[in-house]
Amino acid sequence: MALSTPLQGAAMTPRRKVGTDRNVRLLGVTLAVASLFAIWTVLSITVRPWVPTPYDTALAMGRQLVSHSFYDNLFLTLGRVAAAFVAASIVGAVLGIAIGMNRKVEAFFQPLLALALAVPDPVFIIFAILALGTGEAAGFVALTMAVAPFVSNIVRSSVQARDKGLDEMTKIYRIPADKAFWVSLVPQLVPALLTAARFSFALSWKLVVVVEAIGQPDGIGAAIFHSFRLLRMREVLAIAILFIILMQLLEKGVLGRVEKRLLRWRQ
Amino acid sequence: MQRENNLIISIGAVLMLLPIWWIAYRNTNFIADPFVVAAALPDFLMQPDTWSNIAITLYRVALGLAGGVVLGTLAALAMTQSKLAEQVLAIYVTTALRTPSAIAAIMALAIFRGAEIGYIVVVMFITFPFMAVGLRDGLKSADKDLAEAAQIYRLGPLRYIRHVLLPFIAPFIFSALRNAHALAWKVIVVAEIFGAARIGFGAQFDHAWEYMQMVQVHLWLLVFMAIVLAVEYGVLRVAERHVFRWRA
Amino acid sequence: QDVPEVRIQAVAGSLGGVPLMVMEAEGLDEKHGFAGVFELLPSDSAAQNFLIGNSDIAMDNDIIGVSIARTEGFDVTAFYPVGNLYMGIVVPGDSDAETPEDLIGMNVGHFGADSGTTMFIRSIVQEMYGFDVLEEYNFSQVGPAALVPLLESGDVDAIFNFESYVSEAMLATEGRYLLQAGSDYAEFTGGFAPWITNMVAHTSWLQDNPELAYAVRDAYDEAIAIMSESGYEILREDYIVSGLGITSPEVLDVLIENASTFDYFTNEWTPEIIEGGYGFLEGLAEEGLVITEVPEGVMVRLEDLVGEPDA
Amino acid sequence: MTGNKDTVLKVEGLGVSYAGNPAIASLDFEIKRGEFVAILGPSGCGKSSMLNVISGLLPPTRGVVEVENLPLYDAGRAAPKLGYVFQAHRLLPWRTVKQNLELVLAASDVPKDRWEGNIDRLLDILHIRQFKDSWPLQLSGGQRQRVSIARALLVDPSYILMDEPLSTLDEVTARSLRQELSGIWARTGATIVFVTHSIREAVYLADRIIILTRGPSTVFENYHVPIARPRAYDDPMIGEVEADIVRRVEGAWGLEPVKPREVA
Amino acid sequence: MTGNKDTVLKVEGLGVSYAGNPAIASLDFEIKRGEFVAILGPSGCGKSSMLNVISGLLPPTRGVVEVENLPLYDAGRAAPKLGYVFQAHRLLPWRTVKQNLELVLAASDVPKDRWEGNIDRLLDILHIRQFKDSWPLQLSGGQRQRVSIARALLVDPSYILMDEPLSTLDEVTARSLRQELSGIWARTGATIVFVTHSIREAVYLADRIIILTRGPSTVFENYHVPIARPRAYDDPMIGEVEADIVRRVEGAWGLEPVKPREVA
Ligand SMILES: Nc1ncnc2c1ncn2[C@@H]1O[C@H](COP(=O)(O)OP(=O)(O)OP(=O)(O)O)[C@@H](O)[C@H]1O
Ligand SMILES: Nc1ncnc2c1ncn2[C@@H]1O[C@H](COP(=O)(O)OP(=O)(O)OP(=O)(O)O)[C@@H](O)[C@H]1O
Ligand SMILES: O=C([O-])O
Ligand SMILES: [Mg+2]
Ligand SMILES: [Mg+2]
Repeated sequence: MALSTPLQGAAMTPRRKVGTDRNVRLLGVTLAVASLFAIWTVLSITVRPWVPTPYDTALAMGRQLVSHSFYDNLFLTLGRVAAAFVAASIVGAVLGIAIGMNRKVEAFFQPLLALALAVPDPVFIIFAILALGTGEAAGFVALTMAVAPFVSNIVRSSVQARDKGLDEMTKIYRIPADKAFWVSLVPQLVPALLTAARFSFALSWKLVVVVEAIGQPDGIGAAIFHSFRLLRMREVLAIAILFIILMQLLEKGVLGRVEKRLLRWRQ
Repeated sequence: MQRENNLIISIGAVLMLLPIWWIAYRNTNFIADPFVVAAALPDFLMQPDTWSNIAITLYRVALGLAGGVVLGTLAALAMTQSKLAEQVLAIYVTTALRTPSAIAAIMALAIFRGAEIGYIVVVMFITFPFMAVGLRDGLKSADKDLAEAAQIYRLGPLRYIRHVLLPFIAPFIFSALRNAHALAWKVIVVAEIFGAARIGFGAQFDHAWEYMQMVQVHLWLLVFMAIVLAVEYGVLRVAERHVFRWRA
Repeated sequence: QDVPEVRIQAVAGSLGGVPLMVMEAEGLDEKHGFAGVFELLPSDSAAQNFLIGNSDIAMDNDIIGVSIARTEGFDVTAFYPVGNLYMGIVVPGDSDAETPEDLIGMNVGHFGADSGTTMFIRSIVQEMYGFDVLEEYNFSQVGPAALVPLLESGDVDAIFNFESYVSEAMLATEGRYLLQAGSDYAEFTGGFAPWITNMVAHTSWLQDNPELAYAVRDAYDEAIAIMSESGYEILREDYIVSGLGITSPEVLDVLIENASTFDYFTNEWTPEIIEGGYGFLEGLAEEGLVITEVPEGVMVRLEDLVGEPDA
Repeated sequence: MTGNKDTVLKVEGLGVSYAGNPAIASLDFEIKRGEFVAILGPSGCGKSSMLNVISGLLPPTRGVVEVENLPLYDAGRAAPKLGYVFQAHRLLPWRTVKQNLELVLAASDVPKDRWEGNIDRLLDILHIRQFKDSWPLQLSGGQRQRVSIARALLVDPSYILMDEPLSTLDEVTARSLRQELSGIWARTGATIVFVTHSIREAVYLADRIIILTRGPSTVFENYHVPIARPRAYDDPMIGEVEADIVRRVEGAWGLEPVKPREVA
Repeated sequence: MTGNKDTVLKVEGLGVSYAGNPAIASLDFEIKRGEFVAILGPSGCGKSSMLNVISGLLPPTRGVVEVENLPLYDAGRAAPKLGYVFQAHRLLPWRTVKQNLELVLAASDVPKDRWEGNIDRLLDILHIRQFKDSWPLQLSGGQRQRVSIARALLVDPSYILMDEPLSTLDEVTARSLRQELSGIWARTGATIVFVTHSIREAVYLADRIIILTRGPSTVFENYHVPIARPRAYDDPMIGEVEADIVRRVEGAWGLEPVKPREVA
């Protein structure tokens, strides 16, 4: 009975040896980088001068790496992204759980969340600046308000898909609600929480660029926008690429590790 | 009964915004008088221009989002089926995920010389990685038991995807879709603003903003919110209720 | 008919768009043998719209921006002047500040360090007073229109802006120019002041359409003549009031007064003027604040580029 | 309300419907403190629904359920301690066997220094001590079920509800567990409601068997098991009683005849 | 390899380990075409693991499994048709009973005009016709299990693997289904591998009972059931054979004695 279903869901893919894994990873990265590079080169020829050449961009990256202001901006922006990411993740997760658990809470917040999602980012940011001034607070509040609804959407879906049998079990064994929350509900939400964290991280960064472009004179986003206004597309790309690489390393390092640990029980 | 109660709560939540709006109007410079905005609304809605601008943006969002959803779904499937595809696509997804919307908008406009397709491509480009990430994470949590059952009964890949996998990851699909939809609207506004669109919601909004015509700004925001609410309640919720009716 | 089309853009709410409005209203395009497609675009996107090739001529580009674009490989050039420096630093009437130095350490609103307005004011202040506003002022950044209420509410002590927002701000705060970029700088240099906006086009478009370039230039000359002959009273026309987004007749009064006082439009395009422009740019390049070199071809006379017009 | 001190669970006119479809028509019975009651009924007649009502998970559609002379949902009283072996095991897949058990201990009043000992003793009884640190996904069906039994017994419950707890176990293991369960019941005096499909098991374990009709169910018979304790599983007496009950239920549950047919 | 045309399933030296821990030590047996084989073994001895190997879901750690004289994972041949009643039902909760069944029909070669008839006939046999349009979450444990049986029988399988299919059913329903299963087997000539904990059930249904040892398991005995067909469930012969097997397995599976203890 040689049964073969070509598509079996990730859970069924047999584990490969570590060595093969590494080779595949290397091949994959090489393929991706090479193809991106090819696309980039073609664009840099056809869409000149909007798309800079890889060579010019590499030089610009070098210049950025040895400039002081790059690191100053980097830390500023990382701080803003981190603050917004944490705040939006927490606010969004709490809201998402409350909405997912209770129909009335859902009825109240869902239209408000939909509206919050609908507000164009520049509007959020401008109103925050008008209300709170151009200090750090405005950016932080705008980012949190803009990102949290995304997180709560993801978490809500997962809460509603939870195994209600486990809810009943914790009720029978009189596990206190707070404990049941951590041992029964949260583990079920782990995949969604990880997705939400990825979303939150990515959106925080995208928005911080807009915030810094509109309302902050400093940071990576402001630097990118400033370069853009001066039409220095190679600088735009250089700064963006450096920051993207750094963010990626951060996400892989932190989220990747957390994920492995939290999903041990699935083997 | 339950449902009607919830509807009342929902409407109450939205109505609650009106006094907040009024207080904000009294205390800030930029918020327009809700009564003035309300008075201007009928005329605004009577103008054919209003609707043609909405229509063009709707069109851009719809096509771009559809493209993003298809692309993101394909990417997610490929990523869970092949280690190599996962590695390659992960880098593409990351690149798209981290590209600031405004930069993407300007680049697309430059590449497509301001053609209509440029706006659609931007929406697609910005929404696809979010779809891909959401679905990939959902697929990763796919139920092994059900996959085995599908294998035994030789459902084949298409039936397996359609009847086992997709329903299983439906919660992920819905949250990804909901978010991609919201994102699409945000991005189109950025794209229309930075891309110097002549028509479309973003163009009108930016124009009103440029002239500090705050009543217009508010009217456009209201229209915008109405559309997004209509999609949430007219499409997403209805579909969700249908898809999850088995939860009893 | 077969009248060739020319797409001309200006920044919405900026004075650079007024000649366009006059051309359109008075039918000057038809008169000079082209069909104008006149567009007023938001400041966020006007520049890239032009650079992408979505319009043939931009009325609101300054020579610093043209230098930057040329350095980066965009073959665009300023072929005619438009606006004088109808901008500056505005403070409310009750402000204690007398010179830009008095604003050091205070809150000042502008709409971007990369905007022509800020760049010009910055370099002029640097030259006249010897300090860098970006370092010394405490800047808040919002769009040009939003700056007015910001000044009115006292959130900022001064703003960098251009007309007609300058007039709006003056009216709203009984304010005054702390620095009028054009006249104050001219006084400082003993005559020369750069102008703020130009007609800019891609060199290739000019070479392909020399007669259209001349035609637009002529239409512009006629438009500003009409304005100045009217003592700028023409600004009271409805189409201009709405095109500029002016909210009250009082703003209009201020604007007209400012226009007559500072003579907002120009069409002097002599080799000497161009020379002066290059001199100004070179000064900037030496300071290295916004540009480090001055590329060739930032400014051209059509006569030099495409030859004298056909008779 | 009855003042009978001995009646700890009283069910009167209990009806359960799902979205208007009746699952339980009307049940009436009483259970005394320390009684071991088995529930027998055809598949789908409402046994699990009944346990869910008694445990407070499911609000009844009609009727009265009193626990210790108070209505089921009396908010004022401390809920009596309850162990429930669900028909599906309901273990937390992200906690090892030990962690699953510790979780309910933490919520009980068993002092911490007795946890390890209690867990080990029960895992021994259930013959799954070696899986103490396994994840539920690594266990066989019967092993999972036994962890679920351990969880129910661990919290010193005064009421134990069991929904076919031994159905997935082999005969030898099941026999051993039946015996242990008898012993635990005798020692602790817990009141046990035990749903099973094995009539012999019911006869061996219970004081009384409540036999239900097909769904929507009513009580078909309150069958007092006339056998003294201690009992032996192979005692011919048990076989006789079993045969007697089989006869009764065959009449009561009798399947509608199915026409002769071909199945592919 | 054996050329014996009658042997359709051959297991040689089969071993299964999970992360290095042996679950099945070594199994050897053959099954002939059309044979009805029951598997008896203590909980956790590796029965479900064995079915998973035979069905191709689980690659064996060691040993050879041949189906119709070809190695299990021979990609070249068309896989023989298989029905599998899993220990847990594995229905798709988002499809009604009917839709769950239609899904496997759609993947089979049964012509569409026969679907409805086949579904209805099977649901009748299993006494769950009235739940045709219910969602799995609306069914009782035994009802779900019966849907899972219907799914396995629906696709005209030439092999049927069943993992304790009747364990959650009441005696009356179970009897009826055993009889039906016997009939289906006789009519279709399918080869059936049937895991059960009920020794009487095994004796009633099977030609041969493969009795496994405690895990990591080996084959303890190949027990040929010496009773002619048709058989009656209450036949004293069956009781005798059952008693015989009980004696054997008690010896073979004998539980390690558990010391006397207090359980709170
Ligand atoms: N995925 C797994 N990972 C690790 N160990 C496993 C896994 N699945 C099963 N086992 C172990 O393998 C052994 C055999 O399990 P299996 O499910 O085959 O038993 P079984 O005979 O079907 O038992 P039961 O009658 O209780 O269903 C058990 O000891 C079990 O703990
Ligand atoms: N959530 C539900 N929604 C609708 N109907 C339900 C639901 N749960 C159970 N039912 C129906 O109620 C009846 C009783 O179900 P219940 O699970 O109580 O039966 P049971 O006696 O435990 O059966 P089994 O022995 O098969 O476990 C069944 O006909 C079932 O289909
Ligand atoms: O709109 C975004 O900035 O993504
Ligand atoms: Mg049940
Ligand atoms: Mg098993």
